[in-house]
Amino acid sequence: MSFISYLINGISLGSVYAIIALGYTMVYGIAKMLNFAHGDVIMIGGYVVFLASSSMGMSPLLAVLLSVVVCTVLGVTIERIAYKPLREAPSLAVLITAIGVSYLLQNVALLLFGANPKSFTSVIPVPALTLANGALTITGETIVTIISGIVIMICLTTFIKKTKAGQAMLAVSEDKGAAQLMGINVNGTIALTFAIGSALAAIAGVLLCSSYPTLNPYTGSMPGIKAFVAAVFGGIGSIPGAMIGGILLGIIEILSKAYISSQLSDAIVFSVLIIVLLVKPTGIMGKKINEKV
Amino acid sequence: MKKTMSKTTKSNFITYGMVIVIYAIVQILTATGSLSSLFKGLLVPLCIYVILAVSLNLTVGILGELSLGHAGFMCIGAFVGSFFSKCMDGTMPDGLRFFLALVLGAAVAAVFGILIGIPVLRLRGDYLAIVTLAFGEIIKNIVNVLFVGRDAAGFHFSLKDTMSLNLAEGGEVIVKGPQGISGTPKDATFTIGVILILFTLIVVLNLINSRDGRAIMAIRDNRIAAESVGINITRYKLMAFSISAGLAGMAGVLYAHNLATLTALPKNFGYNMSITILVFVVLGGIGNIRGSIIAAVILTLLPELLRGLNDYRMLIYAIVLIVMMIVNWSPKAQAIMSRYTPKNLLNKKKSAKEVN
Amino acid sequence: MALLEVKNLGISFGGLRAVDGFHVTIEQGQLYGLIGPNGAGKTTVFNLLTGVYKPDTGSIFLDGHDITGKKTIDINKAGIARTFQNIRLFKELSVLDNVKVGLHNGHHYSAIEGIMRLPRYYKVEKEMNETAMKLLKVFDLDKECDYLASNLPYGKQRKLEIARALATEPKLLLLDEPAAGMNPNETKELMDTIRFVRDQFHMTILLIEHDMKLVSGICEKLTVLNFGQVLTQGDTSTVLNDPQVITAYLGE
Amino acid sequence: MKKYSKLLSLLLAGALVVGSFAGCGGSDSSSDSSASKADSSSESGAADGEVFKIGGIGPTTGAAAIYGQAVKNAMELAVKEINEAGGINGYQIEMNYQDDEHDAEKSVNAYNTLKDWGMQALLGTVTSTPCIAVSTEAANDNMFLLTPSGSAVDCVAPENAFRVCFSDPNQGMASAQYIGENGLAEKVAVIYDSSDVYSSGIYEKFAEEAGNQPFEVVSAEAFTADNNKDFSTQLQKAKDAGADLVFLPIYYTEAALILGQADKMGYDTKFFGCDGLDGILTVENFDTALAEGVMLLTPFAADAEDEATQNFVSTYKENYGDIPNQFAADAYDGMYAIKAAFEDQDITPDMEASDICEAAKAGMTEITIQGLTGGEDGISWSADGEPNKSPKAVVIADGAYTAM
Repeated sequence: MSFISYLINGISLGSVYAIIALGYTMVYGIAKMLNFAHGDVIMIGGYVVFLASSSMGMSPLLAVLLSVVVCTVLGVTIERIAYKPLREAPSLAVLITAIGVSYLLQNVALLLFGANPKSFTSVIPVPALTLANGALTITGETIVTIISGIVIMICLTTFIKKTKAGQAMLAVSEDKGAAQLMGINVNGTIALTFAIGSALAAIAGVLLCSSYPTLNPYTGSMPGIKAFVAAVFGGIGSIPGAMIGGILLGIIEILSKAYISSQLSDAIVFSVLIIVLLVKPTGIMGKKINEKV
Repeated sequence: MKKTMSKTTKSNFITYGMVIVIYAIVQILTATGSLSSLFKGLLVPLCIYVILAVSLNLTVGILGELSLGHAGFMCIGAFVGSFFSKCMDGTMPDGLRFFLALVLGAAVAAVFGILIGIPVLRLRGDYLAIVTLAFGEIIKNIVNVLFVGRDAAGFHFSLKDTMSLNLAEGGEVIVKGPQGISGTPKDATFTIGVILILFTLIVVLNLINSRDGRAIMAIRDNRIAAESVGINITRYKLMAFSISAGLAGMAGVLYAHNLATLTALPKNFGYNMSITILVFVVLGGIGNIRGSIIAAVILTLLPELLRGLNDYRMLIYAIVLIVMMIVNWSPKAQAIMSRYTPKNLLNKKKSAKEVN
Repeated sequence: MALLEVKNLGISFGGLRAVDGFHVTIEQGQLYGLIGPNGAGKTTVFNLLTGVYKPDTGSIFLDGHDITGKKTIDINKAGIARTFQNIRLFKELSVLDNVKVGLHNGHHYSAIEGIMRLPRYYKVEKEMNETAMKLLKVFDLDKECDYLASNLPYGKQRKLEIARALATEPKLLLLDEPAAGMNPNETKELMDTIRFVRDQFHMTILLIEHDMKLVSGICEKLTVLNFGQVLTQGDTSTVLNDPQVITAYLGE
Repeated sequence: MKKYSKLLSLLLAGALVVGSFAGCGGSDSSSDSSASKADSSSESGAADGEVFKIGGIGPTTGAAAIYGQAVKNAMELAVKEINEAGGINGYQIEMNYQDDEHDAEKSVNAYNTLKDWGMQALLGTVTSTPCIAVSTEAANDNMFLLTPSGSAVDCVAPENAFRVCFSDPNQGMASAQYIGENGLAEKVAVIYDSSDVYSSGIYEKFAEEAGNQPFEVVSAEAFTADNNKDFSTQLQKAKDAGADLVFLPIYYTEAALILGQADKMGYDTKFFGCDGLDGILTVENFDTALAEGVMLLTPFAADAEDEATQNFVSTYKENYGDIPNQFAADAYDGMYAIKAAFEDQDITPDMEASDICEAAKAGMTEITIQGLTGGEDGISWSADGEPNKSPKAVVIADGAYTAM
């Protein structure tokens, strides 16, 4: 019985990683850049909901919508100011800029909101599900997170496959130059990618903070890194991969804490990642890249 | 042909010369007492960061592989060196002990470089980056739960706590998990730091301009072509990676012998530190050794000198970082720069000649 | 005994049989051409010969030694060097250093000797420089020796690739479309160079080429590949007049 | 082309660096006063030798910023009060507080910056690891150091170093004894932060002392700073082991999550913590019902009834908008301890830092201050730098601390 409850806990944690990883992988897949600031956009999203609902007294749904709008604007602005000028620069230069943006967001939040943690009130009204006479509980947050993850995953895949804008994204991800020649607005498409990625970050922020209700300027950074690991785990760039990678990472983390060592769980999680990548060098769902000779 | 030789040699000597001249200036300033305590305290850290930046440039710039786990090697070197010094303190002359600690720390880090490199270097690009990041975090996590004690019966290890070491009466706990090692003798001086910088430069620059260095750069430029002319990819990747790791380990030993306390926190040995070093390398110019030195010095000094700004310090640092990247790499910013700088003419002249 | 003896060579990618039953025999000192329409599998044959791909079937013997399925670097050490269809130079290295990388396995000193700058470093480097300069002179690249490889004009980059391949002292040189992108004058010059290389270094050369002028001008024997299979092979003039070949190129 | 613009941008940054160098060197006193503008203490006319220059170090940025900022605020508050009441021995205090990002190396840099400023005594550093590095540096300079919250044993190893808070082993021991002597539990589970000096320091001593007590430690599970969101596993293990009390030698940020998660999984048990748990009730928007029944051993409680605490809390809240935590209280007491020790030995600002240190060392062992964290008997110090004060055990009832 305790195994099952560990498993459920793992899925809860994993679903949060998964939802963050979706945004990571989306931006990586199209724009081919590691947006290290993603975790910090999540943090900003969390603060917006917190302020809107607890200080301004907005209804939770309205607060979440506001947060989505703020994060989208923020994401597009960051892209426009910091990443767009570097479109032709080596990927390392963009990586460093993203790290700079991450530091910037953290420090802005520190100045605006202070270092004191805020306690986030869950905006999810779904009650917990109790099974097996109370021996097992699945929280409402977990249910909502998993459902949102699956819905987002399906929406994104459909969007990319079925819509013109989605097709444009695919084209840009394959070859920016060729896409441009085909009359695709590359800058617009990448901006749209960031808009979607940041909107996802806002939703992830709400779900992260609802499940783990403390909020400080560094809330997003470690889950961000973990989600990045999850995205790589599942095959970065692959949308279903991010979902699977996130949930697997959560399960591995919880089970290693439960059955091996809670002190060494970080080391175990990362070791599993390394082993997976050695066996499948592009992650679980990643595409194999053949180099043409 | 002779021209090439003399050109690289000349460039290398400018780099050595720069380090020596700065050393001389600092020595004169110290002698005349015009250096502030802050600056005096920063001298050894500056040396450490310069060594780290130059050694990471060997992996990133010369080998062409992105590593986000450099701080992990530094961590290994620091703990090995510090452990050695704590154990051997008093049994031999301080100078010899510190020298052996440096050698040992570098050697163990280099061995880890090989052990990790063998499986990991098969991966490419972002995947290699994430695996090196993972490795750095693993090292940090393990060091944080590592307990080592010594009593009459010898060394005791544990991954749990001090009690499970089962030390006999009079035993001493040397590595105390998250509390790390405290009381490492403070042997690091600016002179030693500069000597180690010169050593690092000799190793890296001479390696680049040798048969093996050419093979490493050939792999970077075109792996398939390098294979086709009979270059052993694994061997040379490992060589570059382990030398880089060894030098980082050496910097770690210097780090451990500069502070009275050594703990593996996210700040000093986590991925944040690896990224900080990477920033030096990217900003100084990927593959440009002299640039790494200059960038490491300036970016280490910057946050200290922004102290007057109080709370806005790290905010400004982040903005400077972003602006520098955009100025360096954005075509638009470059166009503006070349139009408005007085260096304009000079640039044109030089770029016409820019063949090597 | 033939220098290169290939029998029944084949490989599949997924369901596609890219090369099937390929066979060729090349004698020492021959200038041999491999031709065929686009997508016929010519470059795949090169990749099989140099170990980039491992063949599913067949055998490759070089100078009597079985090199089937060996790794690229071992095949290079055994004596096959190549150039690439899409030029693969070490772009950030100088022209001289590109050739010196080719000399890598012929000249030795240890990493320690290199870092410590022991006497052997200077001695071996001097030898390498001299050999490399000789090679560059053959290709008329000696004046550009300290240019970055990427700064050379296209035609010279092709030549540098050949020089680099020759630096590994191969027995067999594989040239993948050496005249691609060259104008008629450059092509003519290249033909002279290839002949010169063959004579000067007693080299055996197998080349892929679309330029029929070059093929008919220098190749002694030809193999025609179509849909991964050998269509015909033999003396250049015979093959080029074969109606099958003409059909393969021009279509029905 | 690229190369040269890169060079140029580095030069620009270099110019910035040199500029700030010149700025520092050229206008020493003016930059100081800007550093402590928040308090009205730094009177611009005061020449050297007429004010005490007291430095503070702690993380005001980075993940540990919450502790450093609390100390900074409380220190400002205390300095302001002391100055308004006439200063120390009639001399005003000027303070300068530097950020160390919770990193030993940055902390030494901060220390050196303060030395350049002319610091005569140091109230810091806030966190343990940097504190060990700085106290060694300070010992070499014979600079008086009083750390408000550096709780690791080695923090006060040098002779010149004292502390306001309890040491980690001290708290671990006291907690185990309290639980044992009061028969609070038979089976105890521990959840601690294995990457944190404070938490693991308490845990170690607690586990050791538990052997002498009538209870059993049935599970001891760790988490790390990189892994501090999900505690379901640790709680599940405690529950499965049948623990009737969970000991939390951790800070309140994580404790707030633990309480919420225990509630969600329906694990109803007693929680017991140390001074790190103080502040849990003041987390903005925290549902205090979750903390109902939590016991903690702390020298300070923000809603204690005494006048000193109430004044402190209300002034703090007025100035900084937050309710002060235990770090703030320790810093506040630290400033007053410095005042008391200085007054005890008639220290004046014209003395050398080294002489001040000698005198203050002697003074520390003489004084007893009441302070916010002194409990009934006040705080006194022994020569080894450790404070003597009695911890208060409080239980959270109806959303407020109640003495036990």
